[in-house]
Amino acid sequence: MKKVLILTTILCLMLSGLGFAAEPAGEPIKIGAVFSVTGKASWLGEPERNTAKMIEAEVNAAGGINGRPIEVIVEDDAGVEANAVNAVKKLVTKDNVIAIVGPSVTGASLAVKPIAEEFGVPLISCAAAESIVNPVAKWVFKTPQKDSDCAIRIFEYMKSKGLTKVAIITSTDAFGDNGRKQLKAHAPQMGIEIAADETYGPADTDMTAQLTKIKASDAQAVINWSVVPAQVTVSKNMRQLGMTIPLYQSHGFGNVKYAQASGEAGEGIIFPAGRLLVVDTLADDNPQKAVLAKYKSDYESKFNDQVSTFGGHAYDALWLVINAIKEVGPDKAKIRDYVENTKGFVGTGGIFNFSPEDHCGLDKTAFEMIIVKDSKFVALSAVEKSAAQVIMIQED
Amino acid sequence: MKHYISLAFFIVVVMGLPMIVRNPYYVGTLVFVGIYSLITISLSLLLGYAGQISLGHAAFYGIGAYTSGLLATRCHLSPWIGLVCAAVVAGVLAYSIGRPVLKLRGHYLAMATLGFGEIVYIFLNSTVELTGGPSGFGQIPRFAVGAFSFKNDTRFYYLVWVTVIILLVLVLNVINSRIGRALRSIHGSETAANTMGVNTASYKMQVFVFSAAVSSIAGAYYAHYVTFVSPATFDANTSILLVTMVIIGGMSNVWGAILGALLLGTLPEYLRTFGDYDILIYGAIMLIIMMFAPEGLAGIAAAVKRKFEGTLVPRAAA
Amino acid sequence: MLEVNGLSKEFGGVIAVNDLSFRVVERQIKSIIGPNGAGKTTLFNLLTGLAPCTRGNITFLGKNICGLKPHVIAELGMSRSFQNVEIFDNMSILENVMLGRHCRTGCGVLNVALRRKRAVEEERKIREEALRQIETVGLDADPDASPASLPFGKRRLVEFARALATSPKLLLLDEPVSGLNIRETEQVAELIRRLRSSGITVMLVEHDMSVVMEISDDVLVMDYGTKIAEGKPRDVQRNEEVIARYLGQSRSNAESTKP
Amino acid sequence: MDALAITLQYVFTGVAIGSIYAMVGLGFNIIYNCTGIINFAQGEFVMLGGMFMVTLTTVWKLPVGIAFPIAVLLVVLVGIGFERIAIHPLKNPSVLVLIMITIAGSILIKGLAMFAWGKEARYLPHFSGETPINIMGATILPQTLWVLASLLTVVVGLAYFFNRTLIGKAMRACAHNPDAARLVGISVKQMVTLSFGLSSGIGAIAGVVITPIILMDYQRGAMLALKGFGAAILGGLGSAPGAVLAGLLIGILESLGAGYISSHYKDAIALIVLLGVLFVRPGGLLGSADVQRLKKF
Repeated sequence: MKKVLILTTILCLMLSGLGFAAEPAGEPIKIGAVFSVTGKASWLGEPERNTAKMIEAEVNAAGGINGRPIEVIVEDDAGVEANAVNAVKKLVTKDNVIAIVGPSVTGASLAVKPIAEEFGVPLISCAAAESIVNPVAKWVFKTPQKDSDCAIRIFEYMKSKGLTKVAIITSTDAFGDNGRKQLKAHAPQMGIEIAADETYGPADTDMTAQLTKIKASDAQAVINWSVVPAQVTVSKNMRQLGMTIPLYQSHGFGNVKYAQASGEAGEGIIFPAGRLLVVDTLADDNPQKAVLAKYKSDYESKFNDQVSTFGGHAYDALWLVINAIKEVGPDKAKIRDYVENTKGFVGTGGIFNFSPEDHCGLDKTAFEMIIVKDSKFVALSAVEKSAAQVIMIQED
Repeated sequence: MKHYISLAFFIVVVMGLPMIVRNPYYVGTLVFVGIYSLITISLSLLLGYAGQISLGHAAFYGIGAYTSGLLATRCHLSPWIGLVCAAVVAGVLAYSIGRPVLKLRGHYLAMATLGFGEIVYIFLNSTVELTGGPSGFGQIPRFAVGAFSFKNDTRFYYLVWVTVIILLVLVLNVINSRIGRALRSIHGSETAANTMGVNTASYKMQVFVFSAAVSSIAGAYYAHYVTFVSPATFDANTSILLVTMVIIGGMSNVWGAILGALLLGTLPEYLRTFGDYDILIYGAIMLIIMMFAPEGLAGIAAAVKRKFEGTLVPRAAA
Repeated sequence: MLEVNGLSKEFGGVIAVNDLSFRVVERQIKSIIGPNGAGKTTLFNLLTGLAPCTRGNITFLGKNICGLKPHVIAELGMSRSFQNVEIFDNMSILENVMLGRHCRTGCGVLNVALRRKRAVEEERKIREEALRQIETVGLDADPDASPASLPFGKRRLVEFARALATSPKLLLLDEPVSGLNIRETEQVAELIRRLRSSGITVMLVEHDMSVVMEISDDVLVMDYGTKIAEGKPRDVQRNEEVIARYLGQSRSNAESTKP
Repeated sequence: MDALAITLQYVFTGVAIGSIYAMVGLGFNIIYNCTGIINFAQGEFVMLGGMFMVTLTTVWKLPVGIAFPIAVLLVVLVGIGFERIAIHPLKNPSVLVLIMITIAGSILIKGLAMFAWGKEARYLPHFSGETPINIMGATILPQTLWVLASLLTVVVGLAYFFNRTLIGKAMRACAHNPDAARLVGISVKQMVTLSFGLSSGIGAIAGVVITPIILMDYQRGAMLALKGFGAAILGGLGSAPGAVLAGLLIGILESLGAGYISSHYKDAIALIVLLGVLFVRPGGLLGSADVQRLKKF
């Protein structure tokens, strides 16, 4: 009997503890954020959280929105779906946020999709997979570029070089899996033949077995699709095996540290990604240049760390929400409508044009083809232009 | 008789809670605690009573979620039928691997079950056409009885916790019976149990199959509650978390199993305010409990109770 | 009641029991003696099914029990105690003894989980019988306490009570008085006699010659897995080979260990 | 590439992967031998070894030859510190409680590493360059040779330690029968501390030599520990040659599985073989089921 008394006391204490942060009668406008600040995808959540906090400070320093400060409440889901579900419920029902940015990863985003719908709160995911917005859910948006566009850009580039047979190697997580599906779906219509289809675990340490198989096939190029550090291993293993065919990566390669870690093996890797990575080599008249340069310098000076496209996704998502609040005030339904009808929003990921049918808002032009040169990211167009100039000069 | 009063009290508290706690976030958190409790109660029967460790129960949890979820989305079967199928599939699988696996002992048993869990995880990841692969699949329908759908958190809370209570009653009855004693005797000494007429192999198998089936039911609940499943939820970390819940709770005590699920199921929610430091605090709490209360939370509760009685008695005497 | 014929057991080339044959008749107290490593405990393990025999057969109550699982043999009516007392410290004393009733009761999972009337009734009977056996062995301790803190002698009594709770026809006792003081030893000897008079056949492995000679009807002497003598205690005591190989030295051992 | 070269390449790859598993698996054995527990924080020791090495060579700019022993020493201190704080004070803990403590310890160490080294993967240059060595058309990285050489050194070193030195023999005695060891004057508690120091040192060596190949991040430890645990179990707990044999076997199975069957199922193939072996030999390849039966857990 007493045991149960104690049990219940503990139970009640724990429950009362849950409510210790009673909601303050609120001046600030609350925006929720769910990022994988710890756990498997913490290297994604970290720049996202930093970015969100940076924007919060910036907006508030400028006097907030119509005189009201904003408060970005960041919740950690550790990349675990059940935690993301709890976090979104907390943000919506306890903190009464008017919109949510995140989650960071695809699985968590898909898990909270029905909750955003149920509670009617606009949710702008920072995860890549197209299945987040396809089929379209009324309240759910996302800012990263589409996987399918990434696949198409790689294929287009390959065709421009006259390559038609490709080997794909993808990681067995949601990001790699979505890439694999998109690559396989778009290859036939683009006239590309998939000569080998290999996978590896996100924590694997060596891919020479898969690459040996690819080497023995008649593939003319390799596409690697993952976000994990194993991308570096793929390039190194290719070099180890003496493979000379080109390596293309997905937009998951968007962290210059990967290029640095790849060293010589990374030279010449080509991949589509947002222009944030190559802001220095962009033409001055590029409409995104101002936004990108500001984000990059702000972030890098504040956190003493290199900027990555992942933080950029949070940047775009949060600004979409803030812009909406500025226009229509802190009202969930109005924010949703505003975001859905946003056109020409210049973000780090591209220029967003949302519509009721398209909750991603980016098309394939959001991608810039990027090449690794001297362990740095350079816009391929800039390289090719300068190469062309060299040729022209020589011809002169 | 004594544990019936306890049980009645517990039922009143569990049933009454949603009247006080109305916020869907709290209720939702407790739904997960309930789902975990189903597994930890059955696992405490396996680990705490029969003394057989399993680091592969996330696999049964996952099999339940996938079986029921897939049947409902692909074959449009009622989730209730899916629930039964899930239990049967997991039970049959547990039975078929149980024979060789349960012959192993200690760390070898741990590795074998861990390996089994990983194989199931790889299978869920790799059969993309069937399971949706690493991206999982969504739009799983919710439970419904006629027009009554368990769509909001409070309704689901009752569904899960009524199941927990039923399981608890059954398990309490079993552990205080000849079968409960037989299980504990396996933990004590398998040889002695054998010579006293206990068919240890058969009981180990029964409790393994039972816990697999219950975990599978918990998985089905998960699938129809979250409405989305992906393999990442059912990896080795989850298996280890479940065993941790049982041991932190106090492994030879079913009440402890619920306490463990409650603590580790809600701890991440408390730690939200600490940001990145949550991982340190989580680890520290675990460490401190295990160092200073090796009997787990149930052990602490018992010690508090003794102290409580200790202070009461002299006062009554005075 | 028990007939052993040509029984052998090898452990990876080492012969622990070699072509052993003997009989135990009903209501007999049969002692097995021999130096350490003679294969006595192995013999018990073979009889109770804990280890499979390499050759030969064991007939218990007219049934060949070679190759049967230990729990089946227990059900047939053979029970045992262990040399270093294997009781369950994770259960109370009473529960330990109640476990003994396991093979004499039959309510299934469903019955007990739902607390059917039959299960409740059976549980009550198990408890009564267990309490009765605790009384039989003369154990005075709180039955709801854990046996972990009991002194060795009382732990042994718990084990006896548990073995008796299985309603055995044949009881195997592995060194039942080792580690006990003189008073406790007498108590156990007395208990064994009482059990025999209540109809239980007893086999014991024992080093304490005074007990063996005092209570046994029949003694079997083993060395290196083979039988070197069998017969009435008096005859065995006079057997020259036994004296040469075992008794002499054992006696001096026994005397030196008992101050 | 001809078929032979391809097969050879798979084997080389398997050896490269397997040597990492073996290296991690070795660390489990010492603590197991001394205490009967599996130290779930073993993977964290490996991770720490790599991380310290990264800091020492890239931030402090120390040469590899100097940084290596310092990194190992630092991890040994962590290992001993962990044992002193969390395990030493306990009286008569059960095996499961000890295992839980090591799990909690692994979470704590992981968290501290996250604060110390950040969340992104850290990179360490290869010790002897990255020019692959070509043997009959198949290639292997010089760093893999470093791993194999460390493996050999550790196995030989352990054999010498346990068979030839007094402390080593005392430690084995503890493993065999702690009570008897205590009677002859061996301090079992000190031996446990020593075993943690030794295990963490071996883990650190593993971490240092494998980091250039795999990149290190704060949560790498768990995955490495699982693979190493598999190697230790398959080889037979407590047997150093067993762990090496089993680690290489698992690596080669994964590699051949990926090459000839399917990269999706490569880990499953290795695990199925592991389970198969355990069903036939419940004590692992070089372990004894009878000895295992005597262990507490």
